Amino acid sequence: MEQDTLYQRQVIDRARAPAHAGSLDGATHTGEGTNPMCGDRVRVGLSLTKGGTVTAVRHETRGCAICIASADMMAGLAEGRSALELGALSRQFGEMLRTGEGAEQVGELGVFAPLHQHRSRIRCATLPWTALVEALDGSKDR
Amino acid sequence: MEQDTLYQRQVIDRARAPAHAGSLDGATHTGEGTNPMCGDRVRVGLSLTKGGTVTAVRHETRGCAICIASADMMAGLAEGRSALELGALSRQFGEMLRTGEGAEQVGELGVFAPLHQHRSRIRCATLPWTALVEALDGSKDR
Amino acid sequence: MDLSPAALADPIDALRHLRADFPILNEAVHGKPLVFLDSAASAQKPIQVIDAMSRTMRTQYANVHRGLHWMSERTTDACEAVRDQVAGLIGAPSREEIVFTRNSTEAINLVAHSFGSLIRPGQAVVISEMEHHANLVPWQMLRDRAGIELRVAPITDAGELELEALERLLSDGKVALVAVTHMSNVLGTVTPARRIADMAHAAGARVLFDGSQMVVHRRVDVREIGADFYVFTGHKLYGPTGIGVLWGRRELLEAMPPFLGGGDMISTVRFEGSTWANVPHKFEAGTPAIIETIGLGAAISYIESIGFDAIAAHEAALTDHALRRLAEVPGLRVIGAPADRGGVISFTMDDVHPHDIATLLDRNGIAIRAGHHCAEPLMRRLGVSATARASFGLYTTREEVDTLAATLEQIRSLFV
Amino acid sequence: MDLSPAALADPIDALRHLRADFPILNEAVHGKPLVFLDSAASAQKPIQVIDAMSRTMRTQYANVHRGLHWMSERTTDACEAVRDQVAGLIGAPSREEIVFTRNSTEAINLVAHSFGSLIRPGQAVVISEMEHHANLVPWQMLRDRAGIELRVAPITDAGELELEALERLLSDGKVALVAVTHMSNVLGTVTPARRIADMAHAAGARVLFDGSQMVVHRRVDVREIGADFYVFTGHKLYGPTGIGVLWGRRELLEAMPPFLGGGDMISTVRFEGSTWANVPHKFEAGTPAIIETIGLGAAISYIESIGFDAIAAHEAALTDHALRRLAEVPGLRVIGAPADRGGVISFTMDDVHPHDIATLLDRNGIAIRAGHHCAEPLMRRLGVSATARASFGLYTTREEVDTLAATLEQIRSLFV
Ligand SMILES: Cc1ncc(COP(=O)(O)O)c(C=O)c1O
Ligand SMILES: Cc1ncc(COP(=O)(O)O)c(C=O)c1O
Repeated sequence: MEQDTLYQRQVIDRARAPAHAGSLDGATHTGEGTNPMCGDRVRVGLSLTKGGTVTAVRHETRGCAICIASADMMAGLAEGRSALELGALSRQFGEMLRTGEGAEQVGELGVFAPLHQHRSRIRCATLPWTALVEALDGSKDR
Repeated sequence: MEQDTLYQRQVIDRARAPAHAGSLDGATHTGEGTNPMCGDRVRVGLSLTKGGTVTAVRHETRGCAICIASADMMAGLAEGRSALELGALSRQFGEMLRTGEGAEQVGELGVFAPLHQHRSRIRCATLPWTALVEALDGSKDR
Repeated sequence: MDLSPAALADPIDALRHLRADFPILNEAVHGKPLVFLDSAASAQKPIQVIDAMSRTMRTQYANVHRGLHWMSERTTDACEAVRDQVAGLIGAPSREEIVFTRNSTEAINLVAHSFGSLIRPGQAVVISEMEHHANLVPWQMLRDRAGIELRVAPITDAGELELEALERLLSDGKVALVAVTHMSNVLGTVTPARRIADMAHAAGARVLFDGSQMVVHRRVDVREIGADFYVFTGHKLYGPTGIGVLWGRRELLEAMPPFLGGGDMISTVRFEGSTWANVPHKFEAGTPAIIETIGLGAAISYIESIGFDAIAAHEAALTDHALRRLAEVPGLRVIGAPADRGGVISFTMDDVHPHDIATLLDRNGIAIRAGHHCAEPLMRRLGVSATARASFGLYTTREEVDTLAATLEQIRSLFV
Repeated sequence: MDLSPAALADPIDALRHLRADFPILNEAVHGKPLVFLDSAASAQKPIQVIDAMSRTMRTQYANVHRGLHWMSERTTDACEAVRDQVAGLIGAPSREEIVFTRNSTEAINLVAHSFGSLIRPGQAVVISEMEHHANLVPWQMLRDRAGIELRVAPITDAGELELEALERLLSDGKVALVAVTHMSNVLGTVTPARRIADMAHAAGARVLFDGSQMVVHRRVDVREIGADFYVFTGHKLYGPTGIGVLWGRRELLEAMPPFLGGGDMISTVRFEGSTWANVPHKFEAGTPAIIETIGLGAAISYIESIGFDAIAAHEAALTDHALRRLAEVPGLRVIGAPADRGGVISFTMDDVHPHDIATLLDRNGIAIRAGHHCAEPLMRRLGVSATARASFGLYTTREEVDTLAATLEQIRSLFV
């Protein structure tokens, strides 16, 4: 098997040793995404400034490599961005997964572009974003 | 349409003006056959000698031309024959309808040989014989 | 509408070129060219449908259940695309309201079980005198199971629903569902769906239309006619056997318990209890008719490429022609005279038994149906034990109808 | 048994020439030759099946319902001949005990509804811990509907039925039906059908076997195993989707009320009440899956032309080989170790998620399944949330199994 373009080193390493895993003490917002089909689950905790900027993100992910790596890259990307920016990024990411195009616009997440050929796995990559968007919407906190 | 080999003059005339239709006064045995699929019904009444010879047959038939003509020809053939002979004839007739062969062995009934190409109509021709065999078995009389 | 001179001149001839798509029409029967006038029982299949099914099996097939591999994903895509096509075909607001079943019969049974379980003793279901057994027996069984009432809306001698009588049947407000045909498979009657739906809704009832015959011939829009449920069957729509459709309003489907249990209709399963998938999957237990779903999709594409304007015009003109020609056959009596009708014509001929008519026609290569057409109570209402029935498809020609009429004349002359 | 030197030498290679019958095996996926190891989900179709279906649609098709014309009679003949074939396939005493359904799922639901309606509150149904949802959810639904008890026979860690426990579940004489799989779709376990049937009968219970996986791999004789009901599904047996089979003992089928109502399952219909057709027709409402029935017949002919001796030998040798090869993959754990098993192998690999395994295999052209395999309670019993599963068909080769093992090794090396 040649080096796989989807399961790149980067993805597998992030899945095996995620940098942003765990629960966030003093999170101001939390969110959760579950995929009943395979039992995968992502919980996200984050801190948001008054101005709407994410200062810290942690995720607790039970799932496949795609899901964990996606969650961890998301957490890394989220810090320092505004809710607005992250909403846009989430949409761009979803669009890239659907079409396989636009990898250059989503930073590190571009590694998941080949997933567009595996439609039933796309949800694994977007599940963390479901959790993040829920956290940003603050629905769990009100 | 050329002269039809199944619906020959003989068949149609017998169906329109059967020679042996009606109920038999003083019948010693009666039998009935019904086809729930199309609602056809044949009632047969006959007189049987002690020795087992049929002396008279009448049929009351509600059905298609094939059924009426078959009943009427059967009634004509039955008179003077023994129950044993008629059982054999019934089997030969059934076999001819199934295969299309052996028309020469069933007398007048040979006209129905082409019916083997119309499997779902075979029952129309055999229904009178169901009634006759029931009458001969005397099941209704005991 | 096809506005080419030829089509305007003769909508019957406008579809003649499509016969080449139906290989079976080249077959001979008893040495005569096949004249297939039994499309209301089941239509023949265009090569486009045959090819779509065999292409699936040759090149792109796997089970659709949650497969993560390429063949499974592509097959799932192909099947789910047909849900969109069906929604488009009947104007359903949402693809998720399309439930795949085996046929119309199963679709109606599904409603009778699942919606039926929400109907309380003392409530009623209304059907009509001209229902196919498929839209009759399931309601009888529900009646006998659940203690509801079954009411029968009468028809006129012309073969039309008696709307005033229907109104009276609805007037006590006890009716939970009106289940009637959108087009009779015996009389050809097209029922006034919108008016029926309005009457039902005004009385607090839901309405199901049996579209088995109707979808073949005219464009149906479930929203326009105000339906709550609509069913049809693939094999009459030039598609394969083994696939049918139930459409239902989402809020109804969501309120209904599932019908069959098994794989794919569940969300989670524990021995103590399970939870159900979202609609439409809640109603689709087990491996679906994958190849047949794809075949149905090909049939819908085929029909839509022709267009319902052309199909309806062909059928209307052909039916007019047939009624005219059959009226010339001595002793022939067409059963029913509905004002709005489709290409299904039942008839009797003097006292020639319909079975003899059918067999004699068959011996001349002409396929029609004879019997009670799965509508025994209607036969009783009409005072006949059976009828002969000729029915038309988009491939039926004027010449075929003429051959029918001419052969009927000859048959009659045999019997007089 | 094929006694040719080649077959004796290697039963795996003995079927290699049959690959030419399966056009899809020439397809490529993600640029790699397709290695299809998902036959337990649904098998690929030989050209003989594809051709039989398309020939039907091209040359000899009409609805089978009581048509008096040639096309209808011939199509009826073709379908009814398949009933004989199915009876022969499973050793049913009578063709009239063969009921056509959409799939196994519908067949089990039919029994759960119709036989289930004869089970009284206080009585029980026994299933096992390793049932497919198809043989679990219908019984749950019956329990919740009818107030019967649902008992679950446990399995051992090796993945075999605990027969002593089953005996205890039967001991109070309240069990009306034991419904268990004849071969597990997850563990490959072949259950000791005859012993189970004897135990059930001794306790006054009837027994249903879910033969969905079993009929594909070995000759089944319903009389020999003492079954009362047996179900299977066409699409796993190299046949089309949309067609399945219920076999039941005649006296049981006759005692059971009908399931779906509609055309063809009736004897007479009146609004006041209807009477039912004889078995099997009582259970076959509406237009059947005509084309698919004929396709199933072609599949059975195909399989019987190969012979179950050769098929079973191929499968046994291939499964042995696969178990050996997979044991060599570091970190790979095969789930279950039943003594008597068929060609279905579930496994996990260290902590590589089964979905990642499936996708990585797919990227190399290898189709396997990953997930709960419609057996969630079994996953819980096994203490896993999902497994990867490779399953074999008669077209599977040793090289394909080797490719699987080699690719799994590479996948693992990615993750460590
Ligand atoms: C053991 C077992 N039972 C039942 C089924 C259900 O079969 P179907 O989906 O064709 O009804 C399957 C396959 O999915 C199976 O493997
Ligand atoms: C009006 C009508 N309803 C229902 C049906 C039943 O269709 P199916 O047998 O495909 O379920 C038919 C045709 O047989 C029909 O003509």
